[in-house]
Parts: sequence; C-alpha cells; structure tokens
Amino acid sequence: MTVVTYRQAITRGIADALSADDDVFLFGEDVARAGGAFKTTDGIWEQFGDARVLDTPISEQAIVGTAIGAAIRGLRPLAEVMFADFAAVCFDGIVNELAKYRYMTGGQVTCPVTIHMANGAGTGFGAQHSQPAENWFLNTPGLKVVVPATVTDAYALMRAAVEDDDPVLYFEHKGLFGMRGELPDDVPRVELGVAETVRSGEHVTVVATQQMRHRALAAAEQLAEEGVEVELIDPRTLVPFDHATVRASLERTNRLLVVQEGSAGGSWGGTLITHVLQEGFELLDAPPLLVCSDETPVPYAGPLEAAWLPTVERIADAIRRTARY
Amino acid sequence: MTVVTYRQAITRGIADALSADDDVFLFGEDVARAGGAFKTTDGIWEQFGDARVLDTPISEQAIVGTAIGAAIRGLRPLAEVMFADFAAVCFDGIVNELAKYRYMTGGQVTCPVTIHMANGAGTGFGAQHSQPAENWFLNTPGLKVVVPATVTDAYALMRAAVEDDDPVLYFEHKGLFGMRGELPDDVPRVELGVAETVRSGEHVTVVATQQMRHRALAAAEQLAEEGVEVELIDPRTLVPFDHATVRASLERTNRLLVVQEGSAGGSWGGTLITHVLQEGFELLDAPPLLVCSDETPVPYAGPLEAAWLPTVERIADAIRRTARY
Amino acid sequence: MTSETTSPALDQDVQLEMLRAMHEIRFFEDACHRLFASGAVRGTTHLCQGQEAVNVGALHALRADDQMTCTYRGHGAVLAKGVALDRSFGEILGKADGLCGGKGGSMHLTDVARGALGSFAIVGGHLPVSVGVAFAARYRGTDEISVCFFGDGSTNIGAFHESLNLASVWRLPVLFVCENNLYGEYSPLHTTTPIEVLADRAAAYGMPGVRIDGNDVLEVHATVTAAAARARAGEGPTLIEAMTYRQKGHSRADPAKYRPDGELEAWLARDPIVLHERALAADGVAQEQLDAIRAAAERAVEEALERAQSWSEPAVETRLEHVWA
Amino acid sequence: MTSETTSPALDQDVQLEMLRAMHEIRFFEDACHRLFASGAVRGTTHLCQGQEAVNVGALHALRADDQMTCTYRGHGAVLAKGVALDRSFGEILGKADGLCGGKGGSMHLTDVARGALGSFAIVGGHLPVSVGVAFAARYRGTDEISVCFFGDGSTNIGAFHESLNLASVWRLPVLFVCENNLYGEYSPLHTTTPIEVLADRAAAYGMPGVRIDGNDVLEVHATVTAAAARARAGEGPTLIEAMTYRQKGHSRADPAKYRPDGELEAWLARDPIVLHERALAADGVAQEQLDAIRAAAERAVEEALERAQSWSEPAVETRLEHVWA
Ligand SMILES: Cc1ncc(C[n+]2csc(CCOP(=O)(O)OP(=O)(O)O)c2C)c(N)n1
Ligand SMILES: Cc1ncc(C[n+]2csc(CCOP(=O)(O)OP(=O)(O)O)c2C)c(N)n1
Ligand SMILES: [Mg+2]
Ligand SMILES: [Mg+2]
Repeated sequence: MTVVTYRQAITRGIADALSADDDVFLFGEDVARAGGAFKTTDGIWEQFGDARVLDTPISEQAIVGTAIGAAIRGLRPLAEVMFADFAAVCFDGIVNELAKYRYMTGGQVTCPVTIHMANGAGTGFGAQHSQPAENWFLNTPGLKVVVPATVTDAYALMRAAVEDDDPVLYFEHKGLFGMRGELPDDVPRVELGVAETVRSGEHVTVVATQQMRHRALAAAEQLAEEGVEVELIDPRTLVPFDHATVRASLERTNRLLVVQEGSAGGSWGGTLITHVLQEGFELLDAPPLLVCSDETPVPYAGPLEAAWLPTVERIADAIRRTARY
Repeated sequence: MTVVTYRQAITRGIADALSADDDVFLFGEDVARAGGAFKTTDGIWEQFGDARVLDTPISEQAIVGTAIGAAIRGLRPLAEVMFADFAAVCFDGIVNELAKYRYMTGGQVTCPVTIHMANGAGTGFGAQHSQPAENWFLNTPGLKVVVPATVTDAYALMRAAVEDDDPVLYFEHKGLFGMRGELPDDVPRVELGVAETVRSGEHVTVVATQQMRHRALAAAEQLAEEGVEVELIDPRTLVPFDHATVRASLERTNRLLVVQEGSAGGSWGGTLITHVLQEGFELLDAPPLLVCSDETPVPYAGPLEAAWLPTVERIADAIRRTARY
Repeated sequence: MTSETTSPALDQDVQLEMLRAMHEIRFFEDACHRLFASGAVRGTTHLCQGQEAVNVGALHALRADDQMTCTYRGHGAVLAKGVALDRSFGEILGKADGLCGGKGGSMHLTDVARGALGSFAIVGGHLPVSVGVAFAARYRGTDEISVCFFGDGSTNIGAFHESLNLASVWRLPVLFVCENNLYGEYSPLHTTTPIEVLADRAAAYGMPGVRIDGNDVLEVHATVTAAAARARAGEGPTLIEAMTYRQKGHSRADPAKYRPDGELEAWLARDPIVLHERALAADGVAQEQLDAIRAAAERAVEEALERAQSWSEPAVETRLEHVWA
Repeated sequence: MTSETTSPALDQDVQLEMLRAMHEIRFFEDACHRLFASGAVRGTTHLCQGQEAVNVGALHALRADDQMTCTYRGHGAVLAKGVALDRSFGEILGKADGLCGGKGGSMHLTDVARGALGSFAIVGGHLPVSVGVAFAARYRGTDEISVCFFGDGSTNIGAFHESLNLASVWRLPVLFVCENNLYGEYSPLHTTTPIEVLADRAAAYGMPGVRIDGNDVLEVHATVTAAAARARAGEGPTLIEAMTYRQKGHSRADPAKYRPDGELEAWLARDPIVLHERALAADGVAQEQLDAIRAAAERAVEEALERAQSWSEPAVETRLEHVWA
C-alpha cells in the first residue's frame, strides 16, 4: 500500500499491463523517451525498450490505424492520443474502422485496442485542449468508454481496458493528474461496466464521473449536514453502463441527479436519464435533473472556465431542489 | 407549383442560393462536372461555371478547412461532404475549428459555412455509408444541425442554411432522394429552429425527423383509426431546437414519444427527452419513450438493415403503450 | 528502384494459374454487374474489370501467409487472395453464409482465414491498418508482408500521407500498391492532383517508388517479387503505381459518360487478360488450353453464383451479434 | 526555385524595423516565460525565442493586407503582423481587453483587423484554413496572399498533405512557411520523419520548395518576397522550409533535457537577433542606434505588460457570448 498520484497510477497500470502480456505494446507521440506529454508513461520506455514502447510522428490517423492493424494480427496495442480533443483528428479510424471492424466482418476479427487520452476542462488549456470528449463516441456502438476518477480506478481500469478484447477508449482527466490516493500493492480487479457506489444515502441518487464525482461528493457532504443523504454513484465506464446499480439505488431514493462536465447535447448524462425513463419512470418522484456545462466551447480565462464547470454550489443546489421536490 | 423530388429540391435550393448571392460558391468531390455522387448538384456547374462550382481532390480535411478560411474572408462556402459518414474524416475541422473559431477569437470572425451531406440508413450501403451522423455533433456547441424530411423543407432549409451566418450541417437523407412533392415557385422561408407540426392530435406528441417522420405519420394514421390522435412534430433543425413547440404540444397531450433512426447513446432523441424533463416533468403522464435503433452498426443485408430501422409497426406499438399508459 | 520486367521468365504453370485467376475475377465482376444492373441487389458495387492483372500479379508474387487489405473495389484483390467465389457472391447477395454473414456487403468482402483482412469503404481508411499489420508481423518475428491496394485518387487523402510516412520511419514490410485507373470516381486524376507520376510521392517518404504497367501481369508479378524481397529483408516499404484502367463506371450508378472518345477502346485493346493470353500463346501455349482455362473459370463462377443464390438470408437476430468480442 | 540571398540589398530602414520587431518578440516571449514560470498564468504556453527571424522576415516582406495564420507557437508571428503588445499580453493573462476577450488564451492569439487571422492549437488544423483564405482572395479578385506558419513536425500530419495538394491543384496564393526548429515537442525530427529536407516534400505537390537559413532575417525576407511575387502573379503556392531553433523548451513544462550537448550553445551563437545586429553594424549602423532600438523595444514590452496586468478580468456572463453570430 503506497500513496501515489492519479498520474502515477496510470503509469503503473501501463507498466503492469506491459509486464503481464508480451503482446501489449505502447505507442504514441513522445510516449517513449520523453515519458509522455503528461508524464503518464514516465519510465516505461526505460523498462521495456524500443521494441515495445515507440514514439510516433504527429499522425493520429496513422496511430489509430496501426493499432487496428496490429490488433487484428494478435497484438494488444495501447495507443496514446495526447489530448482527447485530438481524437477528432482520427475520428474516422475510431468510429468507422475500429468500432465497426468486427461487426462488418461478421466477427472475423477482434480489436483489443486501448486508446488512452487526457480529457477535460479546468486547467486553462483553452477550447481545443479541454473538451470532455467521451460524448463524441456514445452514438457509435462498438466502443467501450472508460472514465476513471480515482487512483485505484485509474490503475484497475487501465488493466481491464488493455485486457479487454474490444476497443476501449480510456479517458484520464487532466484535472486529476496530481490527485493523491492509496494504491494497494495488489489492486483488486475492476470489470468494465461495474459502477462504484461512492457513498450511500436514501434521499437522492447522484451519478457523476471524473472531476464531477469529487465535486458531487463534496456537495453530498454539505447536504448531509442539512439532513439530506445522497447516494453517489460513479459508473466508471460509460459503455457498457451499469444500469442495474443505478436502478437499485433509485428504487430506494426515487430521485435522480446526473452531474457532468460538458454541455447537455448528445451527452452521457442525457443518455442515462433517457434510459432510466424507459423502464423506470414510475420510480421517479422528482424530475431527473442534469447538472452540466453551458452550451459553449470551453473558455480560457480562469473565471470563465470556472463558471463553465459545474461547481459544488450548483450541484448542492440541484440536490436540494431534487430532495425537496 | 411543380412536383419535384427531394433530390431536385436540394438542387434548386443550391442553385437559388448561388443566384441570390455571388459570395456563395459550391465545392466538393465530383460536385461540378459530374453533378454530385447523388446528383444533388446536377446542372449547377453548367449554370454557374468553374469559378463558383469546383471539384476537389478526395481531401475532406482540406474541404472543410478551405470552407472555414473562405468564410472568414467574406465568402459563403457551400461544401459537399458526399456521405455524412465521411464527416468523421474531417471531424477535427468541423468540431475543433469551425464550431469554435468565432468563440475562441471573442467574436472576431463569423463562419457562414454550410456543409451538406447524405445521411442515414435503409439503402443497402453498409456500415460505413449509412450512419445517421447528426448525433456526432450534438455535444459541440457552435454548430447548427438541419435535417429536412420533405421537398419544401429540403429547399427552404438549404436556403436558410446558406443564408445563416453560423456553421450549418445540412443532412439530406439518402432514403428520401426519390420522394416526390410539390414545390411552389416561391417557397416560403423557413427559419432554422422552427419545427413543423405535421399533424395535430390531443393524445400523444410524437417527435420525429427525416425517414422516421414519414413512418411516424403512417403510424399516426393507423392509430387514428383506433381513436388515438397523434400530434406529430418534425423539429426540422436539431440545433437550434424548437423546444417551445414541443412543450406547447405536451401541455395538451401530456405524452411524449421520440422516434429516431440510430441508436440511443448520445442521440438527439435522448437530448430532447432530457431537456423536456428539466422543466416539464409535471407535464408528463406517461414515460417519454424513445423508439430508436439497436446498439449496433448498420448491417448490410436487407432484412437486417430493415430490422435495424424503427418500423411503422414498432412506432405504432410505442404510441399505443404511451397512449394507454 | 526500377521496374523488374527483366527478371527470369516465370514458371509457366504460375502464368497459366494467373490467367485462370484473372478470368475468374472478370466473370465474377461481370456477374456482379448483371446482379446490380437488374436490381437483384440493393446498394452499390464497385467493379474492377480491366484491373485484374494488378491484384493477380501482386498476390501471386506473395505468399499465402502474407496479409492483404483493399478497398470497396476489392473483389479482384479478395478473389486473387484465394477467397471462395460462392461465399463472396453470398456476401454481396447478403446471405447468411456470405463471407461476413451478410453484415458487410459488396464493399467489405473479408476472409481473414485467407489473409484477406478486409475491404474498406472509407478512402484511405485501410492504409494505416496495413501499417499496423506489418508492424505486428515484425513484432511477432514473422517475415510476413502486408500488401495494401488503393486507388490513384486515394493518394490525396491525409491517411495516405501519414501511413507511408510511418511505414517508412519504422521500415515496415508493407507494399503500397496504387491501382492508378486514371479516375477517382468521375474525376480524371489531373483535375485533382498536381503531379502526373504518383510513384514520385514515394520520395516524400524516403521510400522507393515505381510506376509500372498494371495491365502486364508479369511485370506486376516481377515488381512485387522484388519489393517483397526488399521488405522481407527489413529494408522497408515500397510504393508501386500500377497503371491500369477501370473498364466499367465507378459504381453501379455510373455510365462513365465523362470518358474522352476512344479512351475505353484503347484500353480494351490492352485488356490485361488479352495481353496475357497473347503472351502465353507466343510462348507456345495452345489456344485450346487457353480456351479451356477460360471456360473452366466461367463455369466455376456460374456454379458459385447458383450456390450462393440458393443460400438462405440471415436470421434477423444475427444483426445483434458481433458488436462485441 | 532557389533561395534569393542575392537580391538587391534591402532599404536600411526596413532592416532596422525588422531588428526592432525581433527585439519586441524576444522581450515579449521572455516576459511570457517569467509569467508562466512564476505560476502567474495557468495552462501552458509555447515560446519562439530563436525563431523571430522567420516571422519577422516573412511578414515584413508581405503587405498589411496579406493574411496570416499560425500555430499555438504564434506569439512571434502575431506580433510581427503588427498586433498590439498589450492586447496580446492581455489575452494570455485572460483579461477582458485581451485580443479575444480572454476566451482564446496563449495558443489562440488573433487580431483579424491586423490580418492575424488566428493561432491554431491542433497541429495541421490551420493549413487548410490558409488555403481557403487564399481561395477567397482570388475569388474576390484581390491580390492578397495567405501565409501560413507551421512546424517541422506538422509536415507528418494528414492535413498538411491535403492542404498543399489542394493549394497546388488550384494554384492558390499561399505561402507555406515551415519553421523547422529540429523538434516536434520532445522528438528530434529524424525520429519521426524519414527524409531530411522537408522542402523536398513540395515535389509531391508539383510546388516549388526551398530550404533557407531561418535565422537570417534578410534571407527569409528575400525568399518570401520572391515567393510572394510568384503567388501574386498567379503562379501558385510555395513551400519554404526555414531552418531555425527553439531556444526554450517545447512548452511551459519542458526543460528540454533531450538536447544533445552543445546544440543549444551552437544555435545561440547563431541567434537571429545577434546575426542581424552584426550585419547592421557591418553596414555601418552605430552601436548606439542598435542599443537604442533594443532598449526601446524592451521598454515598450514592459509598459505593455504593465498596462495589460492592470486590466480587469472578463465578466463571467461574457462566456455565453460569441458562440453564435
Ligand atoms: C473519405 C472518403 N471520401 C470520399 C469517398 C467517396 N468515394 C468512394 S470511391 C472514391 C474515388 C476513389 O478513387 P480512387 O482512389 O482512384 O479509387 P478507385 O475508385 O478509382 O478504385 C470516392 C471519392 C469515400 N468513400 N471516402
Ligand atoms: C493533432 C495534434 N496532435 C498533437 C498535438 C500536440 N502537439 C502540440 S505541439 C506538437 C509538436 C509540433 O511540432 P512542430 O510542428 O515541429 O511545431 P513546433 O512546436 O516545433 O513549433 C504536438 C505534437 C496537437 N496539438 N495536435
Ligand atoms: Mg482511381
Ligand atoms: Mg518543430
């Protein structure tokens, strides 16, 4: 049991994935000698060498395509796309080739590709380096989407992603890189599609990921002092989504609040709320609220970016509204 | 008043847009001499010539970037991206550059770019040429999204899109190209963001676009014989969305059904349902159902693709469930 | 690197086998033409009559364990890789026993067991995949080669650039075989491409590039044999530009009116099958033997089509399979 | 085309003006370095000390009505285009009166009124935009030129390929100025690029390409003057590879440990400002005058920074503006 940062947990997850399976290789821009633009691959190249840890040109389309080609020939590529925003540059490879390859060939190929990318706002990188890009991929069946929020999940979900036989998009949140937490020497496995109940409570079910999970927890603790007990659920993977855990919680709380970084349109929060309503309408005693960002790009200036992200206060207010409804 | 196809209405819309404003130019792959892969630009080059109608290399990233650069210098580019699926190849240009350019520069530029693309399933083109791609763009503020379903809308929305000072993605549905309808000589303007109430009814509000609008109408007529009166709304543009018209309808029907081509995740249907619930939860006497496609890519074989798309029967059943609830 | 027409004459059995293979493809494509023209199949198809020598010459110069990717115009490449005629027809007809169980279609013929790794419908989409296939071969210590077929127009898309660059930096065993059939869809190459000899683009990647007569199956065979030896020796990729001609239109819908007078006739006079038959006759092969080969191929194709037509359509539930591993 | 160092000597006033401009950029970047190093500004910045001669030589060879696009490493290009120092600082500081009202930040300095059309943070993103800018110039019958600055590593991304190809097919007035500073992030060029001379890539587009000394402001000026004349004469684009050096790390976080011993020192000995001062002294300009220019630039930058620091932050409501026209 040691205390490490979220960043270090990712690095250990990558290192252990490479140790566990010789078919795993790591590649991307500046991931080898430089140890990654975010230092999430620090020391990996030194440990595993040129054959298994490779720097690439600035060619995201080539990176994704190479991962696909290597995967269908028996390898387990772990590719880095530096900022998740750059997934737009290789979007075709991800949504038209990677996601559909197995299906279009009637199951002749499997694509055990993991693409890890730095996600999200709050760090002053501006509109083209701050998007919560997970929402771009929700309407493309065939992709698994992982959004770790803690040190242990950062590690365990990296392991699960690389071991998974389907394409997995692993989004690490830039705002969490420096967060510290305990990482056991033998981290328990986490399956993709299994949520974590962060906090139990009988009044309101709150679902949140990454940065917002931590803000929601802070809000929940405020509310506890007001006598409102929040059940906080972190789905940890958006695809597949652990609907059973959310439903079980709603059967007790009958109130749902989803907190997400990013605007409402085409988002995972809206997808979750819609799903709950298809079978669970009767469960709800209050409107299932979505706390999210404004319908704007991510602004640069500190106060503007801060206002774009849901704050603990906004979350707490929404919980109050939901509880009182 | 003449009867034309949806395809011809698009062509006339393009021709009239070029006639109305010398700053409008049309370009894309095989749009000039060949008249477009779908013949939606048939005769345009003959009428307007090399200077204003240009064939491009197979370079979607260059097409979108060129449109942006020309737009900020005062032109009104009308670009064709043949199949909407190919928007994935130029996704960065659309979501990271086009959508954010005005915002990132604090309003220094306007981007009156229209990109028209052939959208959707049902024509046997397979998984990489059949996606309802409008859902890729919903989480990217800064893009207007247009989805015409009729001959008059195909024309009027093309005119409105080109005249609009913001980026507009105009999705023409492949399954509707051959559909015939009357096109008045002087087509009334349609503003972006104004829905059409296709059919009035007091029991269930159904919202649908493109192919699904027509299937929903067929279902509505079946239901009328059973005494269930459907109010069918075609939003026509997804961004901006005419929430007022939907809400006004729900105030009378208190029942909502959304019918869409494409899977549920990150979709416009889920976005709409979530939005309605934020302010309109009390309006709903029944679960707001989403009739949509399976969470799979679009299969090729006729029976499989047919089953992937919501059928009139499935829509009718969902209306019944909603009405009876 | 210069073309290798001066290599030792090829064993006549191989030459006769290549004739058979070209006939088979020709009859297969003619049958497809009838199937689509008659409306017996929905969607679209892209035929390769006139280009058979490129696929056959290249793939007969390679080993069964070499790996091939190609485009929507890939029937010839797939058949030349030894894929069954009936299952290929079956896929195009959307049958349960088609290569992909009817999920892929004409643009996605795939038979991984034969090293036909996939037919890709997004221009440029498979080039980076072919790089990954070559990477895997080297990573796993095999001396397999990755061969990638694509068209002249595809050399203008970004993925082409990124793929050749990366393959060269990593000195991977990939053969990039450009089938220059003078057109990208309806556009003659010179309208979209500022240089004449596409093989010259190899210089931008420090890679050998060679332009050859793609209608001379022996020249193709000799060139690919030499490039393959180079690749297996670890000397890296080669760009081969094979000059050929698409005797039919771009796709089902295209009558190819845009061709200059006499162009088709001139190329028909250089039909690769005719040329090869002539060469074999000059080598003393009896006309009877040549005719017998042709007749056998025709019969094989007819029988395969009949078998495939007798197969059943896929069960609708199968559309839900093969999204996930 | 070969470099034009032999062109008639440039008017000394212009040469002195270029010295002032280079000093201004140098002091500006040094100030940015302090601001970010001290943590006074969040996010990241990409500085161009050592590369000033490329931006200044190029933009002083062009007209005020010529249009410029550049990258996140664009402070030098923007200032060389005549953009105000204080509003540039203001944007980086996220102030209301910054160039973009604080919405853009260090990577997006833009002043359309000065022809500084934008700084782009996605590698390759602005190359096609620069093509569109040139298209608009020709479409509107002006003889304006579009100049586009980008780095060596950017020549490996797909958008580079598509942009140069299209600009050449259409013979547009664009100057593609590649600032070859030997590194893409932390990777030396040879690790990502299989050729040495990037200017040679111009041949793949039938475009003249020239490699020049980017630290010799006069050589840059002469080369761009000639290329601009060519472009204005309708003879199309040119690729200019300016050899230079990034004296600081890639971005705020980078100490640039990866440099071989002596490399920095060797390039500091060829500092573009030192070289130009030396040349001017050799032409008889008095040291006092050179010192006065330097001192004035230093003062101007200091005062501009003080002004900018005194400005107020944007009101949070402004984050909702400028999404739409
Ligand atoms: C990214 C993308 N853009 C456009 C298309 C539409 N399209 C299909 S084939 C084709 C022409 C390709 O020409 P070429 O590369 O010469 O191959 P050929 O069809 O001649 O074999 C085009 C533009 C596509 N499939 N993908
Ligand atoms: C599409 C994309 N991929 C990766 C990055 C991250 N990135 C920012 S700068 C840079 C290096 C660019 O190198 P070069 O083109 O030589 O420009 P320089 O920074 O040296 O001026 C990279 C990889 C990016 N911004 N965009
Ligand atoms: Mg071609
Ligand atoms: Mg560089």
